[in-house]
Parts: sequence; structure tokens; C-alpha cells
Amino acid sequence: MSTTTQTDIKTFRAETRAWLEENCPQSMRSPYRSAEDIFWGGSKPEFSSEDQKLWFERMRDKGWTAPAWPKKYGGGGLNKAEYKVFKEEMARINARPPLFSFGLMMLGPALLYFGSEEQKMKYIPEICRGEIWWCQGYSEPGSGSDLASLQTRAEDMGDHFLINGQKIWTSYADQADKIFCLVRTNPKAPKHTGISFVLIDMNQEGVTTRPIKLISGKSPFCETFFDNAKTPKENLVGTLNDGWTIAKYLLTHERSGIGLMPATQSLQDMAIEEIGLENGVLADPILRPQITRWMINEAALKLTTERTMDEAKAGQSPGAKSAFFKYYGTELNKEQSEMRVVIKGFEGVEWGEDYNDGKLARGMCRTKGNSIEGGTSEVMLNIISKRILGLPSR
Amino acid sequence: MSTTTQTDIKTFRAETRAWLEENCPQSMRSPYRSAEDIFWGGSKPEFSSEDQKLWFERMRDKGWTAPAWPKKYGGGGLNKAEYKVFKEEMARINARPPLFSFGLMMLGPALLYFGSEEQKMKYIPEICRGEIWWCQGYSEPGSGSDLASLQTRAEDMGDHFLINGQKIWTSYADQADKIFCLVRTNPKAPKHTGISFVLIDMNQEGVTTRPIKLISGKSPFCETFFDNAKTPKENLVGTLNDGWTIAKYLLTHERSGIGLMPATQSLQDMAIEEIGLENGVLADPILRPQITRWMINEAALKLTTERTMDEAKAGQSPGAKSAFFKYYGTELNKEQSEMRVVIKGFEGVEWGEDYNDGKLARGMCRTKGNSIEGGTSEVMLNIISKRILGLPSR
Amino acid sequence: MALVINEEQQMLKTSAKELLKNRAPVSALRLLRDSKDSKGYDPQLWQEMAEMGWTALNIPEAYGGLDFGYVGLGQIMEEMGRTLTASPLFSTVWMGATVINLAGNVLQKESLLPAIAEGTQVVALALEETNRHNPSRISTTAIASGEGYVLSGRKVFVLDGHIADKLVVVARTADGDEGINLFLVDSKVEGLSIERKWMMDSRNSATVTLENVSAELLGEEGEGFAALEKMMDIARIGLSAEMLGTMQEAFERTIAYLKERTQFGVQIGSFQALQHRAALMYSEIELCKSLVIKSLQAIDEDSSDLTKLACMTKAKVGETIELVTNEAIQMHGGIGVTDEEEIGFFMKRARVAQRTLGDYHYHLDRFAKLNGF
Amino acid sequence: MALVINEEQQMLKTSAKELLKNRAPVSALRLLRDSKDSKGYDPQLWQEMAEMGWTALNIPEAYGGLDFGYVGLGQIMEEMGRTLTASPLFSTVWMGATVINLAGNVLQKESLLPAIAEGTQVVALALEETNRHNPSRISTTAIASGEGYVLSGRKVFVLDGHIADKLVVVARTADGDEGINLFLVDSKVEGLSIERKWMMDSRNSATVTLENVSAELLGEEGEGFAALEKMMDIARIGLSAEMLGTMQEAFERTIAYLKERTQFGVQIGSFQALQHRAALMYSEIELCKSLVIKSLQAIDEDSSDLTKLACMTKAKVGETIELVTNEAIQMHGGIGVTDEEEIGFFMKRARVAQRTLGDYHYHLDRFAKLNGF
Repeated sequence: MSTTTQTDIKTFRAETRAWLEENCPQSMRSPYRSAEDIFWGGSKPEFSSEDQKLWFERMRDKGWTAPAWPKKYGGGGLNKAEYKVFKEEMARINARPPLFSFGLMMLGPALLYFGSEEQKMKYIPEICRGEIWWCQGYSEPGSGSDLASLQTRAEDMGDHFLINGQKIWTSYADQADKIFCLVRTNPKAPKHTGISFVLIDMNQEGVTTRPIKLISGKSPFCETFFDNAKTPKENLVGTLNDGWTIAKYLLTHERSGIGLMPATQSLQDMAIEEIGLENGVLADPILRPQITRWMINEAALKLTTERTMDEAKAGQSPGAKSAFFKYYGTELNKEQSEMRVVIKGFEGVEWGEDYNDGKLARGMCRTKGNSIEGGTSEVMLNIISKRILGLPSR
Repeated sequence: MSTTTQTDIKTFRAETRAWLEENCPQSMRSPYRSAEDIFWGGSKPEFSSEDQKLWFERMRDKGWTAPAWPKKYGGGGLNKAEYKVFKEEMARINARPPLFSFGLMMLGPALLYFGSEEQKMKYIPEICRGEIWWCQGYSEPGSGSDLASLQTRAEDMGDHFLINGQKIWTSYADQADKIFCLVRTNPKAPKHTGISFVLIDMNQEGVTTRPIKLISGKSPFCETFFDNAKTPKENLVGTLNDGWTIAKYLLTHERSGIGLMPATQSLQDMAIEEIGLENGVLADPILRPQITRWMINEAALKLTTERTMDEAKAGQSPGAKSAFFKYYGTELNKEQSEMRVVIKGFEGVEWGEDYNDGKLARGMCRTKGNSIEGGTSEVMLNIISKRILGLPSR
Repeated sequence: MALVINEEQQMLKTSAKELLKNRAPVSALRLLRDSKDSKGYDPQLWQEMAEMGWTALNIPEAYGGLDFGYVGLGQIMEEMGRTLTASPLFSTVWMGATVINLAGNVLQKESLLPAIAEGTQVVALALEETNRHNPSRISTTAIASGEGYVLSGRKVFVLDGHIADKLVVVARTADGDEGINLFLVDSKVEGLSIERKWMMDSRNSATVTLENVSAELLGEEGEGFAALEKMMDIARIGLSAEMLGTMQEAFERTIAYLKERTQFGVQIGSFQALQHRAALMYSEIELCKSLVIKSLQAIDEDSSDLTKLACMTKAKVGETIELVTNEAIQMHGGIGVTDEEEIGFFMKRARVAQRTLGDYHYHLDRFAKLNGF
Repeated sequence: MALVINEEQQMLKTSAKELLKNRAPVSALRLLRDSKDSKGYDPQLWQEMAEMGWTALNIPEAYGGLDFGYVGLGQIMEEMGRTLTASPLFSTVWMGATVINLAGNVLQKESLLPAIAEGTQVVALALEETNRHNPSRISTTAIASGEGYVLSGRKVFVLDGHIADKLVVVARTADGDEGINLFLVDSKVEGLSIERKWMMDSRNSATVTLENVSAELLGEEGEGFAALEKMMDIARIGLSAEMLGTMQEAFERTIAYLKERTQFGVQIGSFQALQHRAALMYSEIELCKSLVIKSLQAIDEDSSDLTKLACMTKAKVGETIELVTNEAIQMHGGIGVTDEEEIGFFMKRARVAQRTLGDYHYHLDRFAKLNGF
């Protein structure tokens, strides 16, 4: 990577700003408002607007769907200083990410770290161009937090693996082109060993999916069934039977992704608008300190993210701290969504006939999963107590 | 025991009321206000007033220091119905118990249940007459909640046991005449077995005590050291090596004793007086719902005591429910004493020079021990989860 | 009075449990929901309930009832809470029959109570006008007109509104609480429009608009608000009994799951952190049980503590049911957030019951006010 | 600004840790307490602190200070929080020097700040008049008289009052907050009586009575309250830094105890229920750390967010220190409630620090008001 002088950076900022001003459509300059605002890519891409398509194509052509990845794999090749400027300039105009995918969020980082050069050259450019929709096959029915107990088997058939088993919580499996998947390649080895990380084509006989309905209503989650599915052996990522290493790496990535969701209206404004003030204070005297505590905790959590990044820059390793962020962020998110329901009273518990109705109630139901998916709060607390605090196991 | 007709009971009530009216001094007709108001008995009795002495002696002579115990052991011989009336009539005039002791609270019940006839005839009348101050020797340094790990040994020397070891948290050991004590009589047996329940004279060479100072200041607690102390073998209560059965019986008795302490002024009145109202509501908007929740929980806990007794009368066994009462009562007590400190602000954190100063701060410190002594809150929660809810051990 | 139920009440509870287990398990609610049932309850089951006498328990014998008392009716609610049974029992019997009995004149009682007792009349209370419970903030107007009144306004969260035969409408004849009165409105009357709402708990609720609707005053003018307040306290206790059943069922299912589910090679119920959280829930539920039985008895005894007890009970039960249903889902893990697993239904019902007649915020605040701070 | 301390600040922190470990461990506070030390602090240690420059860190170079900034001073407080060190640093430097620097005129600064920097002057703030923090409820009067003023009133909870050379007294010249002003009072002056109070945390506090006491106005009339408010925010942040140190030390000692103590044949730290409670505490402390560093930086940057940050920080730190010190005692079990074990000292200090300049109730309420609800 090249080093950058202060002058280079100034120039880069000016150029980026100008380019974004010219190329980012006005309608793409606001935070996501609903699931439809996200473009996922894939072999059958669906755009919700012309602007969304235009914005994606322009950014793709510049390599800015993955700005910090190496150019030779289709990324933008920005160095750290440039990437920081890029993010600042995007934030300045509230520009939406042009593409969101598990390829960008998870598989790409894993391949860059663990993949062979062939795998990088083959898969990463597709991810940057948004051509392939990847989904993730980790959890299995019955495995829950005990991920290492997984049962899906991949049998070595010489040139390929034969895959049998079942995955659960595979988001968007019904729309995905391919899946990155943890499978058991040595059934005799103890739990954490004998697991491998493989890439599998979803478009084949032997792979079927079924959507899962949640307490909040329809969901992106699916069950995925492998019935004599196949994948060539070159689709093994990393070392055979050492997939657990990659899994852990990715779980940490995933955890940092699940956090506070952006809310359209602040709790405080919503409460003032709906409940009103009496003698200058919120007319629900119990909710008032709850909101206040939440606001303070939320601000403090944000500052803690900032501090942890600053400490990392200063050379202090964050260690297992992602478990803390996952835990605290999801609990805060559950709290705020419960409070929104409380604030709106009878309207807050309306469900409606359609999935687009009853947003508050459904949203609250959905957040119940936050402290379960990506590692339960209990598992996060275990990690904090053992890996950060060094408390003994039994 | 005799059965009692409704007419008998009416007569008994009238007689009791008249007797109490005539014999209970006015100054004994209010709740205990401080530790000095309690008469503990013992071989060197200390009365804080003439009235206290008079009241004790009159009650003692009627056998009413232990109204429901059999007459032949020095009790009042009241049957259930009469005892209920007795308590109601005592409560009617707020009469203080004339004697309070571990003999009455713990040893007596244990002897009545597990003691030999000789032991009952020897020890129970002394207890009823308040002549002997008994203390309790259960905990040891290092045993904590794991009571069965105790190390104090009693060696069989033919006609007597030779006792060596150390006890902790022995309340008033420095003033007591005798101690009822758990000792290990079979060092080879697993933890819960090999423990015996013995009675030991404190007034002998080989027994020394040292008071323990608490975070609240001076305390009744002591450490007690046995260095070749002796006790005759007839002072073994129950079966050799089966003392654990008696210990469990007594722990349950003890737990039901530690509960909410009577407070001089209600939280609510204290808060209104100290903090005041604004627009009709308490001027501390955070404390207000805390007090409210506490009041509701306290009332609900009292009702639960009542309900549990009613259920017991109706034949439903309370099972291990005393663990719940111990847990909840002590947690509530800690909460209310913290709130009193908060209400009184700067005055609440005054300590003063003397143990009688700084009652709020010291009281709060003292309550911290409530959830530790007599079985920690953690042990109580373990008992609830295993014995009431049937959750599995690991 | 001993804080236990007597033998007769126990028999009633046992028979309720039996009927509900067979006729109205949680799957019955799911079916009503998924089929978008137009009534939102099972009229045949409702008839069976009436035959078992449930609709007559709190109605005086003089008006065709059994005069069995609210403690008994509370046992039914508790059992219905366990099965999440949808029925008009709360709207019609706890609220409707109670308020008609408290406020109505003899003629009104004679015309309405026997029909309720027989299960042939569904009555809904049209009270709320804003998003949050507020019985004093009534702007629906009632204007005397001929022998009756004419009502105009808009009511929300009218439980069982769209299936009711009669509405008891809370409307204002003058300023202040004394100006708030109760009116009987026929559900078929001109100017009344009723829009069903689909709620989180899959039970019935409606928005009701009144435009110059003819109505009959229930009882005497000036006495409506006092009757409304007393009825609400009684209904809060009934609802608390239901919520107690719901939290107990959710808790017991969770304990069973903790014993059954294994992770890392052991039953998850052997993890001490979960054990302690379970023990905490147990403790809070014990407190709720005591408040509910005491409050139910207070209704039958016409105790002067009724208001405080209702307030404490709804507050404590409301707080505890949130704790228990949240923990139930979390402890069920991934399966707990799927629609296929029933545990989510308990959480959803808890949220709507919480809002009904004041949530625990409302009652904590009210309890402090009742105590002068 | 990056939320980390720089190298210089780190060096200062390390040297503070070293000095305090050797010269002022918790046992030093115990000794001051048990000997009922007449000063309540160790003047020789105080002199050493001054020699290390601690008393000069926030004082401008023009007045003999080091102008090192509050982030550095906060590191000292955090370390002193760990050792529970009794010293006049908070009263004299955080409150005294700050308010004199904010409100005083050049002459006053010249006469007082260098002496504070050298450690030869102890200054106490006489603010509170009621049992609970309330800076607006001032009834001590200040009446102009000749060139100065005459003050009368009664002040409570005057930290280090009985060892102070100078008092900064908050008194009223007129109604309203603008009528509240600051006055310098010599501790030896006629009409002033100072009664030492023995506090739970074994630190110094006094009740001060003023009867027609001669005083000098600090700065300009009408500007006192604004300076007081800003000083209080700064001091709240300093106190929060100390409390952060206290909670971290109590937490670390508890974790060490959990690893060391065995029960039922295993280390008690292997019990999952305790592990999860420890992890919760860890999380809350992490949040406190971020708020404290951000707030300290806000002082040095003269940020417009200072008030909100001070409010948030004192609230969160206040809530967390109660949690942590209570859990620390509970997790230490029986030994935790003995006076012999030091852990109780942390709980006691926490309670007094909580009360100082507003407890977490006060600041939660204030934060809501600052946000317009």
C-alpha cells in the first residue's frame, strides 16, 4: 500500500467530494428507511428504483462497493487514510451504501484472510460487482449457541464433497446463489475439530430451502436442506478440518454488525409528541427516567465504540470486546423498541393485516431475536467472564 | 393436647387480656426501639430497666416465655388455638416478648424434636427461665455457604469429646454460657456425613472468643476458638454423625427469622417529610417509583407469608419455600435501608463518633450482611431452582 | 379470610382447566388468527362456557345469575390466561355485567343481566379516546334529547367492539369527572360505525365512531364515573388473574424447556445463570399470586381496600408478566422467536393486557398518588 | 480528539499510582479513621503531592501553575479513587482553584492561585444548605457593608471545611439565581464557626455557621452563579474520575477474590451466575470509562457539551458505583461485611461521593430537563 501525504489526502478529499456530488443521486442521500432501500445484488438483481440502479453501477465501476479491498480483486484499493476520508465524505451527504451483502460483510473478509489466490481471484471480484448473492450456513436445528455441535456432513468423494444435513437461520437462502457453509468433515474428531469451511452452489438438485416465519411475521430466515448436494473440493476454504478458525473470525465480524438500528424518530421526541409535557416534564413519570437512562447508555456505548477504536489505533488490542458490544447493543435495542411500544399505547400493540402494518409491535418482536442471533447474550456474557475477566471454567 | 371449644377460647381470651392488662408494664407496650430493649437472659442477666425485669419475671412464672411448649419442660402448655389467641392479645397491646434468645429460637425447637428425654428435662426448663445464654456454632472461616465443609473436630475420648477448631459468626459468644455446635466426628466420611451436633460449656479453659467488628461498626459476632475443649458424651444431640439433619432443620428455622426489620417511620413518610412534594408529587422523581415499587413488593411479600401459612393449614406443604422468603425479605430490607440513606442526603451518610450516631448509614451497612448470613442469596436461589423448580445439577 | 380458594372454587377451576385444554388450547387462537376469523372467537365454545355457568358467576340470582362471586370468576380467568383463550368473557362479564350491575336501574338490569348470564348478549365498553389509558380525558359528548341522549365522539381500543350487541359508552354531559356518564348504545343503531382492528394478541379490538347516536343513560346522571371507577378496579383484578395464568404457563413451559434442551452436552437448565433467573421469576410470580387472590377476595368482600389492591395488583402483575414473557423467549433461544413455537403468543398477549385499563407505569404512578405522594 | 490519554498523561498517571501505592494505600485511610486524626488527611503527603505538581495542574502558568489540563488531573483522581486517598485535592484544586480561576479578578487570582499551586492553601466550598444537593436553594445572605459584605447563614456538607484556610461561600444578594454570588471568607474570621462531622467515608466534612461574617466578593456581582455552575460541572467530572477509580479497584479486587476463594470444592468464580453478574459489571464500567475520558477532554476543550456530559457522567458513574460496590460486598460473602476486610471502605466512599454535587437521581432528572422533557 502506498503512503499518503497530507497534500495527497487533501486532493483525494476534494476529488471524492466532487465525484460524489456529481454522481450520487439525491434520493440516495438519506439513511435506509426500509428493507426495500437495500440493494443486495445477486444473479437476479432487483432494484427498487432507477436511482438505486444508477448509484450502484457508478460506484461498482469505480470499485467503491468495496473501497478498501485491493484493486486486483475488484476493490477500490484505498489506503487507510483515503478510506477514512471516503467514509467521511459519504457520511457528509448521507450517501447510502450502494450494495449490501454477506459477500461484502463476511465471505470477502474471510477469503482475503484465509482463501487461496485462486479463490480470491475467482470469488472476490464477483462480490465487488454484486453478481452473486451469498448466504451463510452456520446454525443447525439443535445446535443453537453450541455451534460446534453441528451435524451436517461433507464426505470426501475424491474430486468433490457429498453434503447431507440441514441448516437453519440461513438468511435469504431462498434468494441466494451460493452458500458459505460449515460442515463436518471428520465425524470422529471432537467437536471443535473436524469442521471445514466450504462454498456450495445453491442452484443444484439436492439443495432446498424453506422460509421461517418469526413472531414478528415473515422474515429473511430460511431452513436449508442438503440431500446429496455436491461441491468440488477446490471450494474448501483454508485447511481441511480447521474451519472453526474461520468460523470464529467471522462470528466476531458478524457481532460487530448487529448493533443499534437507526430509528426514524428519537425516543425522546416520540415521547414528547405522544405523551406530552406537564409542568415541563414528561407526563409519564415512570417512562421519563427510563428514557433518560437509555439515552445516557446509548451515548456511552457509542463513545465506547469510539474509544475502543482509538485504543486499537494506539496499539491496545480490543481482545474479546466484541462480545461486550454485541451484548450491550442488542439489549439496548430491545429496550428502545419496547419503550416505543409503551409510548404509543394502544396503537403500539396494533398488528394490522399486512406485514407493513403494526411496525412498532412487529419491530419489537423482531428485536427479541437480537440477543439470540449471532451468539446469545448468555454466550456473550460467558465470553466476557472467561476471556476478558479470566474467570475459571468448572 | 386438649381440644378447646369455642367457649373455652372465649374464656381464655378474656383471662389473658385481663392478666396482660394487669401485669404488662406500660413501658413494655411498644415495639423494640434499640438493641437494649431486648432481654437475652443468661447466667449474668442484664436488665435495662426495672419494668423489663418485672415483665420478664411475671411472664417466666406463668411459663409464657415459651407459651406453646409443654408444661413439663417449663413452657406454657398452650394448644394451637390458645397460642393464636395469646399472640393476638400480646399484639393488641404491643407487648414486647419478655425474653429473646437462641435457646428459645433454635436450640429449644431442636431439642424438642431431636433431643433425648434427659436432655429435654435438663435444658429446656433453663431456656424457658432464661437462665442460660446459648450461642450457635455453625460457620467456620472458609466454610461460608459451604457449611458442610466444616473442620472443627470432636474426638471420642471414651466418656467425653475433645474439641479443636474454630467457629466464626458466633453471635454473642463472648456473653454466652453454652454453645450448640456442629463438629466433625468422622473425618473420613464425605462432607455431609460425619458431622454431629453437640452442646459445649463456654466457661472452660480451651474456649476463647474474639469479637468481630463489621462495616457497620461493633457487632454481636465473634470468632470462637476451641483448643482441647471438652464436653461429656451425653451432650451429643441426636445420632452420632447425623448432625447434618439437625443443622438443616435449624437453618430453616433461622431463615424464617431473618426478615424485614420493623422501621420506625415508613419510607413514604420519611420521604415526604425530608424531600417534600411539588405539584402534589414527591420532589425526587426517580425515588418516587422506587419507593412505590418497594411498598408494593413489601405488601405482596407479607401477603405471601400469610398465603403460605393458609396453604399449610389447608394441607399444602411449603417445601423449600423458606429459601424464597429469606431471599426476598433480605433483598427488600437492603433496598429500604439504601433508600433511607438516599432520602436523608448528607445526613444519611453521617457516621458520627459513636456507635449510636449515624444510625442510617450504619443500619444500611448492617443490612449488607442480611443477604449473606443464614445462607447467602445465591444459596437461596440455588435452593429455589433445584428444590422448588427441579432444575438439574451439573 | 384465608388466602386460599375453597373446595367449590377449586372444582370450578379444575373443570375450567379441563374444558379449555380440550376446546381452546393455544392452537385454537392460532387458528382464529391464521384464518382471519371474522368474529375473532368461537361462538360455540362461548355457548359451552355459558352452559358451564361462567357468564353467570358474578350476576345476582335475582337477575338470573349464580351469585358465585369474583374469586370463582378469577379462577376461570387464570385458566383462560394459561390457554390464551379468546372469548368475550372479559368484555361482557367482567366489564359489562359488572358495570350494569353497579350503575343500572332495575329495568336495565332485568333487560340485560339475564341475557349476559345466558351467553346471548355480548357487551363492550367504549371508554378510551387516546392512545393511553385515561378515563378522565373524555371528549365524547352526550346531549339530552327527548327521553334519551345523543352521543358524538370517537372511541379506540374497544375490546370486542365489532362483535358486541350492546356498547356501554363513556361520554360527557358536563365538565369534570362528575360530568362523565355511562350510556347504553345498541350496536345496530344509526350513526354508529365500528371498525375492527387487528391486534398483536390476535384478540378483538375496534375503533368506534359515534355521530349523533341515540343512547340511553345507564342509571342516574352524576353517578356514572364512580361506577366506572369501581368497575375498572374489578376488571383490573380480573385481568390480573388472567395475566397470572399467562405468566405461570409461560414460566412452566420455560422451566420444562430448560430441563429438556441440551447444549454443550448438558441440559441448559443446569446453567446457574439461568437457574438464578428462573428462581427470580419464581419469586416474583409468588408475589403476584398473593396479590391476585387477596384482590379477588376484596371484590367479594366489598373491601374498602379495593382500589389500592387493584392498583398494586395490576402494577405488579404487569411488571412481572413482561419479565417472564421476555425471559421465556430468550431462554427458548432461536426457536423462541419463530412463529411455529407457541411461546411468542404469550409475550404478545402480555403486551396487550399490559395496555388494558392502565399499564404498570400508570398504576405505579397512581399508587403513589393514592398514598399522597 | 482520540478518546485515549497521551504519553505525558500516562506518565503522570503511572507516577501517581506509584506514589499512592507506597504512601497512601487503603490502610492509610483506616489509620486516619481509627486514630480520629484531627486533620483527617496527611499534610506531609499533601506536600509531596504539591511537589509532584498535582496542585498546579489546572492552574494557568501566569499564576504559578502548570496549565497541564484537566485530563491529566483526572488521571490523578482516578488513581486516588483506587486507593481511597484522603486529601484536599478535590476541595482545593478541583473546586477551589477552578472557581477562583473562573470567577476571580486578577488580584484575587494572584493572591490565591499560586498558594494553591504550592500546596500551602486549602480552600473549601460552602454551598449546600439542605440535606440534598440544591445549588439554587440558597438562603445565606450577603449584605454590602463598607468595601465588603457581611454574610449570615448555615452551610452543611462543606468538604474539608475544618481544615480550610479560605472558604468560598455561596450566598444571596438578591432573589433568583442571578442573586446568588460567591464570597471569599477567611477561616479565622470572627463570627464563623466550623463544626467537623464524622462521615461514613472517613473523609472531612463540616457544618459551617456564619453570623455577620466579613467577606470579600469573588469577581463581579451577578456573575457568581454562572461560574458556580461551570465549576460544579467540572468538579462533577473530577469526582466521576475518582469514582471510576474506586469502582475499578473494587471490581478488580472482587474478580481476584472470585478466582481465589473456593467453596464446594471449586473456585467461586466458576459459578456462572456470578460470572454473568461480573460480566454485567464489566460492561457498565466500560461505559463509565468512555464517559469520563470524553468529559475530561470536554473541560480542556471548553466544549459546549460540557454540561450535558457532566450530567450524563455523574449519573452513569453514580449508578454503576452503587452496583459495583454492593456486588463487591455480596461476592466477598461473610468476610465482605467485616471491618477487617477493606472492600467495605469502597462501598462507604461510594455512598458519600454519590451525594456530592448531586446523586444519580438528581442527574437523571437534570438530564431529562436539559433535553426539554
